[in-house]
Amino acid sequence: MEILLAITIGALYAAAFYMLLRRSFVKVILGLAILSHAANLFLFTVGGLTRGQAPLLSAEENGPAELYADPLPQALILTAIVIGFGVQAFALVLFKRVYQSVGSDDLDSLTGNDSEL
Amino acid sequence: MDDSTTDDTGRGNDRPRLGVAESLLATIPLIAFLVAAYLTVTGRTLRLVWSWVPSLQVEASFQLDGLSLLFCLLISGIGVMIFVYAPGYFRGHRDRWRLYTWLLLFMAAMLGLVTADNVIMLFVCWELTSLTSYLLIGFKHESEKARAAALQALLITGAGGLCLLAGLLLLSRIAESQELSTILGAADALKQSPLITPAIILILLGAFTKSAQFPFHFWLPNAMEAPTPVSAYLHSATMVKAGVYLVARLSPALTGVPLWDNLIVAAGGVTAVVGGAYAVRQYDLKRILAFSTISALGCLMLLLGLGTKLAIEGAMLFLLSHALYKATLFLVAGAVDLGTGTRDIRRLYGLFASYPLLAAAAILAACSKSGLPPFGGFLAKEVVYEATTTLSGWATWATTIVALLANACFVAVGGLAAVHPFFGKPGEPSVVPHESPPGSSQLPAGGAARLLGWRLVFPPVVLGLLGIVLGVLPSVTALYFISPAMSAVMGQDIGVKLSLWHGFNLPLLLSVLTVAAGVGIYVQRRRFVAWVDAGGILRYAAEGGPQAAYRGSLALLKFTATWQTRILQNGRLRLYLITVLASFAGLVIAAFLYRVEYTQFGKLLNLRLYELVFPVLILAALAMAVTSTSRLAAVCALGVIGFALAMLFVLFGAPDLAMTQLAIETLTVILFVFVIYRLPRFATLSSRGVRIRDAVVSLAVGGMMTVIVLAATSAHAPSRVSQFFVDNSLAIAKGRNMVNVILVDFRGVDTLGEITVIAVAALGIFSLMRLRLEPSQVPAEAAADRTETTLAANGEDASSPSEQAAPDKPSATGRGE
Amino acid sequence: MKSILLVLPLLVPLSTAAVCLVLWTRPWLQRAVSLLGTVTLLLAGVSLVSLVASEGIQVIQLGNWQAPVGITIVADLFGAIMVAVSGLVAFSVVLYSMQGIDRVRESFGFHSLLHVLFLGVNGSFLTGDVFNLYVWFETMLIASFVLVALGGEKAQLEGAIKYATLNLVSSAIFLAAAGVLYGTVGTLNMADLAQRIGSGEVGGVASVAGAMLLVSFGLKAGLFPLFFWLPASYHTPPAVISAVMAGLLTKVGVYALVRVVSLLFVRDLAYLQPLLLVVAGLTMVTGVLGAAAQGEFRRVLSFHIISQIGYMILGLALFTPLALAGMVFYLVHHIIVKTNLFLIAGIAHRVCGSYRLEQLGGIYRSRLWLALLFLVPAMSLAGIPPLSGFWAKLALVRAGLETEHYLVTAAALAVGLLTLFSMTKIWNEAFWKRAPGSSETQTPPPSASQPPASQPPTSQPPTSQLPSPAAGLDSDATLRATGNMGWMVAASLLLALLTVGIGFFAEPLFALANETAAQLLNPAEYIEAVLPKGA
Amino acid sequence: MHSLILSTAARYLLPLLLVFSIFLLVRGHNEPGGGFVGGLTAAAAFALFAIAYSVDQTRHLIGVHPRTLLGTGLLVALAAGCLSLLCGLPFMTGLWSNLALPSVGKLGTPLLFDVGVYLVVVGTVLMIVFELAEE
Repeated sequence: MEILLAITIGALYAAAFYMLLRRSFVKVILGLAILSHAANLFLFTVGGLTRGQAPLLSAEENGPAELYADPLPQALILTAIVIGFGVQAFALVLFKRVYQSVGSDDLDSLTGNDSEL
Repeated sequence: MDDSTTDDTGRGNDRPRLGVAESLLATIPLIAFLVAAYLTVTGRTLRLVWSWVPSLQVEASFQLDGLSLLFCLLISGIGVMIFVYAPGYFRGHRDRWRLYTWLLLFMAAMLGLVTADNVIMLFVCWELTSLTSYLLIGFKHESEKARAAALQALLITGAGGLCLLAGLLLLSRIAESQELSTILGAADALKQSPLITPAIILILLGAFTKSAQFPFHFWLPNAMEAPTPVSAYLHSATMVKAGVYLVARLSPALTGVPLWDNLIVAAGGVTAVVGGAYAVRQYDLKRILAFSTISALGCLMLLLGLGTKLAIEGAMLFLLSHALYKATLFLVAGAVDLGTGTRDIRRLYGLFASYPLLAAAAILAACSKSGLPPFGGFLAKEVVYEATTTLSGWATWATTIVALLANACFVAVGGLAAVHPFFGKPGEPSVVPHESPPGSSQLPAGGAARLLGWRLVFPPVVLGLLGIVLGVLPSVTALYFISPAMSAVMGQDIGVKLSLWHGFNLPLLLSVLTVAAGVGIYVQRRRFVAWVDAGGILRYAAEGGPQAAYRGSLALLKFTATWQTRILQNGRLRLYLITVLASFAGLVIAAFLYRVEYTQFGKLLNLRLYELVFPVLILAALAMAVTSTSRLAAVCALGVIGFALAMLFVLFGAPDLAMTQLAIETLTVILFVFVIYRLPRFATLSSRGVRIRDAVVSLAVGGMMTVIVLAATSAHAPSRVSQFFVDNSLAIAKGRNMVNVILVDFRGVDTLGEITVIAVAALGIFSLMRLRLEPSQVPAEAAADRTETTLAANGEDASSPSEQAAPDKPSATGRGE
Repeated sequence: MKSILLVLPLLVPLSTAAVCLVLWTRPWLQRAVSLLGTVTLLLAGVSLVSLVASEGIQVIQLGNWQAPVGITIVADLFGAIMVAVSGLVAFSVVLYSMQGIDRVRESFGFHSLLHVLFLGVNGSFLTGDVFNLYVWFETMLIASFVLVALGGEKAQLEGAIKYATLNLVSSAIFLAAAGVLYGTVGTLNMADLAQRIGSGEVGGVASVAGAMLLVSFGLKAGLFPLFFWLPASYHTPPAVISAVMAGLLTKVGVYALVRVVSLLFVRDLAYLQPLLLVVAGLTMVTGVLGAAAQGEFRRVLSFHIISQIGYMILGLALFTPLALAGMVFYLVHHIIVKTNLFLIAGIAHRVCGSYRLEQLGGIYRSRLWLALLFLVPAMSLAGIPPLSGFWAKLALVRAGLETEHYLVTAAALAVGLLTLFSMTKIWNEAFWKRAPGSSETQTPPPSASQPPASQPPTSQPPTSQLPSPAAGLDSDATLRATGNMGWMVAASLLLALLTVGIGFFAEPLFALANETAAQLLNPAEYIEAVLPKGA
Repeated sequence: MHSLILSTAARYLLPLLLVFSIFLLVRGHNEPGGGFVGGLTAAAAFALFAIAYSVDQTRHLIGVHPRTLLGTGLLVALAAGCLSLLCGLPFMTGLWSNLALPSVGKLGTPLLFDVGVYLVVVGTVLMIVFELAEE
C-alpha cells in the first residue's frame, strides 16, 4: 500500500508543481491547493500507516493492547490542514485582487517590481 | 564664476566676527601638541592600555615612541595652524561647523593611528581617517565633481583598508598577537611563515593606496576638490603619510624580506618620478602641489624601502621638512585663491605687492622644497643623496637618478607655486593653448586682490619659518626628532648627528646639479612639458591609465550588477520556482547519495484491493485537474482529490481527520467557486516546449518525493511518544479521543498557533477586500494638503474602521461598479 | 516566575494582538496597548537573556507533559538573545508607527498583525519542537503576507504574490521534512531528535529531511539561489512594515538553519560545510551586486539583506567558536541596523516624498540630523569601525583566515567594500546631491545661518520645500502634511544609539556571543536541559 | 436567491445546527468532533442563513462583528492556557474540576480551550464568507 500511496504522493507533488509553474493565476492557485493535499498525504504516509482502530480509547478501561493508529500524525495533519486552509484562502483572495488590480491573469506580466532597477 | 574659486567658501560680502568657540578651536590641537612636545623633549616612551574587546583580543593600546611622537607633533602642530587658518578661511560659511567637526574627528583618528599598538585599533583609526576624508572632500557636496572625488578617494583607500585588515590579521596570526610591539618582536617567525607573502602584499596595498603610490595615486589630485585647509592638512601633511607611517612602523620586522623591500622601492621610485614630472605640467596651484606631494610620498617610500641607516635618516628628515613646506604652500595657495578668486597660475602673477607676507612664506617654503641651505629641505636632500650614493651596484645609479629627477621637479614646482604668483609677469609661464580652462577669461586676476585677515597669513608664515629653524638648528632636529624616530624604525637605539655643512662632496655636487636642473625645467617649462608629453606615456601613467582603470572597474561593476540582477531577479515567478525546485532536488539527491545506504521496499507491497480505489481516483482527478480546460472541472477535480483523501483517512483509522478534511474541502471548493468565477478562463500561455520542460521538472521532483516516501516508510521508526498517549490520554488528560486530546492538551500550543493563523488569514482577506489604496491621479498640489488615496470601502458596516478611525481622511467611494 | 518569563514572549504578543482585535474601532487604545505590549516584550526578552546567561538553558514543558511528549519551550542563549533583539525591534517599530503608518492601514488591524508577527517570530526562537516550529513559521508568514499586502496597492499585491507562493512552497517542504523526521526517528522534540540522530541509531533518511529543511529555511532566510521573493516584495509596503520584516523575518530563517545544523545535523557537516560556504559566498556577492544595481532606497536595502545573510551563513559554515560568535554578533547587529535603515528610508520619504534616489536630495543640507542618523547604520552596515558591523565582520574574517578559507574570506571583504559603495550611493544621491527641482538655492546671509545640528528635529514643516513629484507618490505620502515625526525619529535614534553603543562597547555583547557559540557547539547541554537524564 | 423553502428551512435549521455544533464541540474530547468541526458547523449554519436571507440580516442576527469573535476566541483560548500559570504550573497545563456533565464528561481547561477554537473558527469562516458573498 505504501508504494501505491508513494506514487500517488509523487503524482500529487508533480501535478502541484506543474500547475505552479503555469503563468495563469487560476492554475497557480489550483497548484497551491494540490500542494497542500500532497503535503498532507505525505505526512500521513510517512507518519506510519496502520490499518488499525481509530485512536479512540474505549470508555470503560484501557482495553487490550489494541493496535491503535498513531494519533500524533493525525493531530499534526489536522493542524496542517487548517493552517493550509487559512493560508490558501488568503492566497486565493490575493490572486483575485491582483487580477482586479493588474487586469491580467498572466503571471509573467508582473515583472515591474523586480526588473525595474 | 570660476568654479574652482570662492564659491566653495560660500561666504557673503560682509565679514562677520568669529564666535568665541570658533576662534578658540586651535586650542584643542594645541593641547595635543604640548603633550607631544613634552614627551618628545623628555624623551619618554609611553604605553597605555585599556581593555576594549578582550574577547577578540582587541585592546585599546597605545605606544608612544619616537616615530609616533614625530607624527604626533606634525599632526597636532600643523593642526594648530590649520585651526587658526580655517576660521579665517571659512568665516561666515554656513557649513563651517560641520567641517570643523569632521576635521577634529579626523585629527583624533590620525593621532590614534600613529600611536595605536593594537593592529585592530590601528585599523579602526585608519578607516576613520578614510571616512572623515570622504566627508571632507565632499564638503562642496552639491558639486557632482566633489562627490565623485570623495567617492573615488573613499573607494580606493577603503579597498586598500580592507586589504590592510586582512594583512594585519595574517601578521597577527603568525605572531599570535595583535599587539604591534609583540608582532615586531616576532620578526623571525614572521620571516619564516609561508603566510608572509600574502600578508606583505595585502599590507602594502593598504599603505600604497593610502599614501597615493603609483598606480593608486590618482585619487589624490582629484581630492583637491576639498577646501584648501583640508587639502593642506589631510592630503599633504598628515593622512597621506599614514601609509608611510605604517611601512616605517613595520620596518623593524619586515625590512630584509626581499618582497617587502623590492615592492616598496619599486612603487616609491615610480611614484616619485611620475608625480614630480607631472606636477610641472599642471596649471591649478593645488594640483601642482598634489602631484608634487605624490612625488614626495614616493621618495619617502623609496627611502624606507632602501632601509639603510642613511636612507631612514633621510626619510625622517624629508618627512619633517616636507610636512612643513607643503602645508605652507597649500595654505598660501588657499589664501591666494581666496584673495584673487583663482588658482590658475596663468592668471596669477605679481601679487607680491598685495601679499608681501604670503610671498615671504611661500618663498621660505619653496626654498626648503628646493633644498637650498639653510633650510630643513637642504638637510634632508643631502642625507638622501648620501644614502643613494652609498648603495652598491646599479641601485646607486637608479636611486640617485630618481632622487635627482624628483628633486629637480621640486625646484621647478617651488618656482611655479611660490615664485611665479608673486613675482611673475603676465605670459609666464608658457601656456599650452588647448589646455586653457573652459570659460576662464584671459583677464589677469593679479590686480583684483582682496584683503586677507591675519588668520590666513600667520600660519603659513610660521610654518615657513619653522623650515629654517629645522635647518639652522640641526643638532636639535637630530636629537629630538630624527634619532628617536630612527630608533623606532630601525628597531635599535640610534644617535644621529646632523650638520648643515658637509664639505665639498658628492651630495653637494648633486644638490647644485638639482637646483640647476630645476631652474632649467622652470624656465624651459614649455619644452619640458613637451618632452614629458612625448608619447603620452607619462600622462597615461599619471592620469589616464589608472583613472581609466578605476572608471572601467566602476563601469564593469555597474554592468555586472545590472546584468546579473536582470538575469536572477527577472520578475518571473515560474523561473524563481524552477530554481527553487532545482535546488531542492539537487540538495535532496546529494543527501541521498551521501547518506542513504540502502532501502528495502519489499514489505511495503502489502495491499488490499478495495484500498486501490482512492489512489486511483486521486490520480484520475489529478489528470483531469492538470489537463482540463474548464475551470469548473478543475475545481471539481480538486474536490474529488480532497474527498478521496478523506476516505483514505477513514481507511487508516483517522475519523477526525476525515471529518475535518471533508468540512474544509467543502469550504475550499465553495471559496474557489466564489473566486474563480471572477477570474478569467483558463488560457494556455506557455509554449509547448516550456510545458514539456515544466512537466519534466515537476515529474522529477514528484518522483523524488515518491522516493523519499518509500525511503522514509521503509526506515520507519516506532513512535517514541504514541504509547504515552495511549496510556495517559484517559488517565491524566481525561479524554478518550486521543487526537483531540493531543490538539487541546498534549500539543495545545500548536492549536493556539493554528487558530491564530486562520484568524489572521480572515483578517487579511477582510483587508484585501476592503482596503484599496491607489496612487492617485490628482495633481500634486492638491495632494499636499489632502489625501491622494481613494479608499474603497463599502460603508455598509456601521463600524467600518476607516469611517471611525479616519473620518477626515479618504473619501469613501463605492467599488467601481 | 522563571516559567512565566519563558512563555511571556508568546503570551504578550498573542494577547496584545487579540486585545487589539477586540479594540478594532478604538485606534488610540490599540496604539497604547500595542506599545505597552512591546515594552513588556522587550523587558521580558532582556530578563530572559540575563536569566539564561546566569542560570543556563531554561526549559518549560508546556502542559506539564515531559519531553518528548508535549511541546517544549527552550531558551538557550541563542534563542534568548534573538527574543530580546526582536523585542527591541518590536518596540522601536511600534514607537515609530505612532506616526509612521497611515491611519487607514492602522485601522485595518495593523497592530494585531504586527503582534501576531512577533508571536510567530518569538515562537520560532523559543520552541524546541520541529512541528511547533512549523506552526510558528506559518503564524509569522501569514501575518507577514497580510502586512505586505496591507493597503492593496498594486506593487504590494504583485510583491505579495511572489512572496506568498514561494514561501508556501517552502512551507510545504518543511512540513514534509517534519513528517520524515517523525516517521524515521519517531519523535518531534528537537533535543530528542538530536539525541537519536547523534547516537547513530537513525539511518540516513533523516539526513534527507535535513536537506529538505535546509532548502525550506534557506528560502526563508533568503539564501542564494532561493532569495527571489525578497527583493520582489520587501520594498512594496510602507517603510515601517518593510522595517520589521527586513529586521526579523529572514533572521528567523537563519536562526532555524543554525539551530537545525548545529543541533540535529552536525554529523552531516562533512558535506554541508562546503555547500554552505559556496552558498554563503554566492549569497553575499549576488546580494550586494543586486544592491549596486538599484536606484531606489528600499530596494538597495532589500538586496543588502541578502548579502548580509551570506555573512551569517559564512559564520555557520565555518563552524568554529569564533565564527559562530561572529554569526551571533552579526545577527544582532544586522537586525538593529537594517530595521533602522528602513525606518530612516521612511523618514526620508516623509521628508522628500519619494523613495527613488534620483528624486531625493538635499537632506544633508536641510536636515543634518537625518543625515547623521542615516550615516550611523549605513556605515555600520558597511563595516566601518568602530560601529557594530565592524566587529561582526572582523570576527568572521578572522575566523575565515584561521580556518584558511581564503577565497570566501576575500569575497567577504570585497563585499564589504561594495556595501560601502552602495551606501555611499544612497548618501550621494539622497543626502549630498542638491534636491532635484530646487533651483540654485539662495544662500542665506551667512550671519543668519545657524549650525544646522541645533535644529530640533521637528521644527520645520516638511511641506515647505517639497519637490512634490507627481510620480512616486503613494499612500504614506498622505502623511507628509501632518509633519510631525517626533516618534519616528525617536525610534530611529534609539536604534542608532544602540549601534554606536554596541560599536564602542562591543565586549559585553561579544562575550555573550562567545558563550552562545560555545553552547551551540555543545548540543549535549541543550539535550540535557530538555531531556533530564533518565527520562 | 429568495426562496421560501430555503428561508423557512434556514430559519429552523439554524438553531438545530447551532445546537449540533455545540454538541460536536463538547463531545470532542471523547469522540470524533471538537472545537474545529463544531465551529465549522456553526459557521455553516450562519452561512446558510446568509444565503437564504442576506448577509446584512445575518450580521444583525449575530450582533457582533466576526473579528470580535476572532479576538474573543483567541483570548478565551489564551485564558484557558493561562489559568494553570496561576496555579504555578506550566502554561497550558490542563486543570480539571470534579464536576462532570452527562455526555460531556469532566469540565476542564482543555474544554475551555476548545471553546476558544470554536469561536475563532466561527469568526474566521464568517468573515471570509461575508466578505466574499458581499462582493
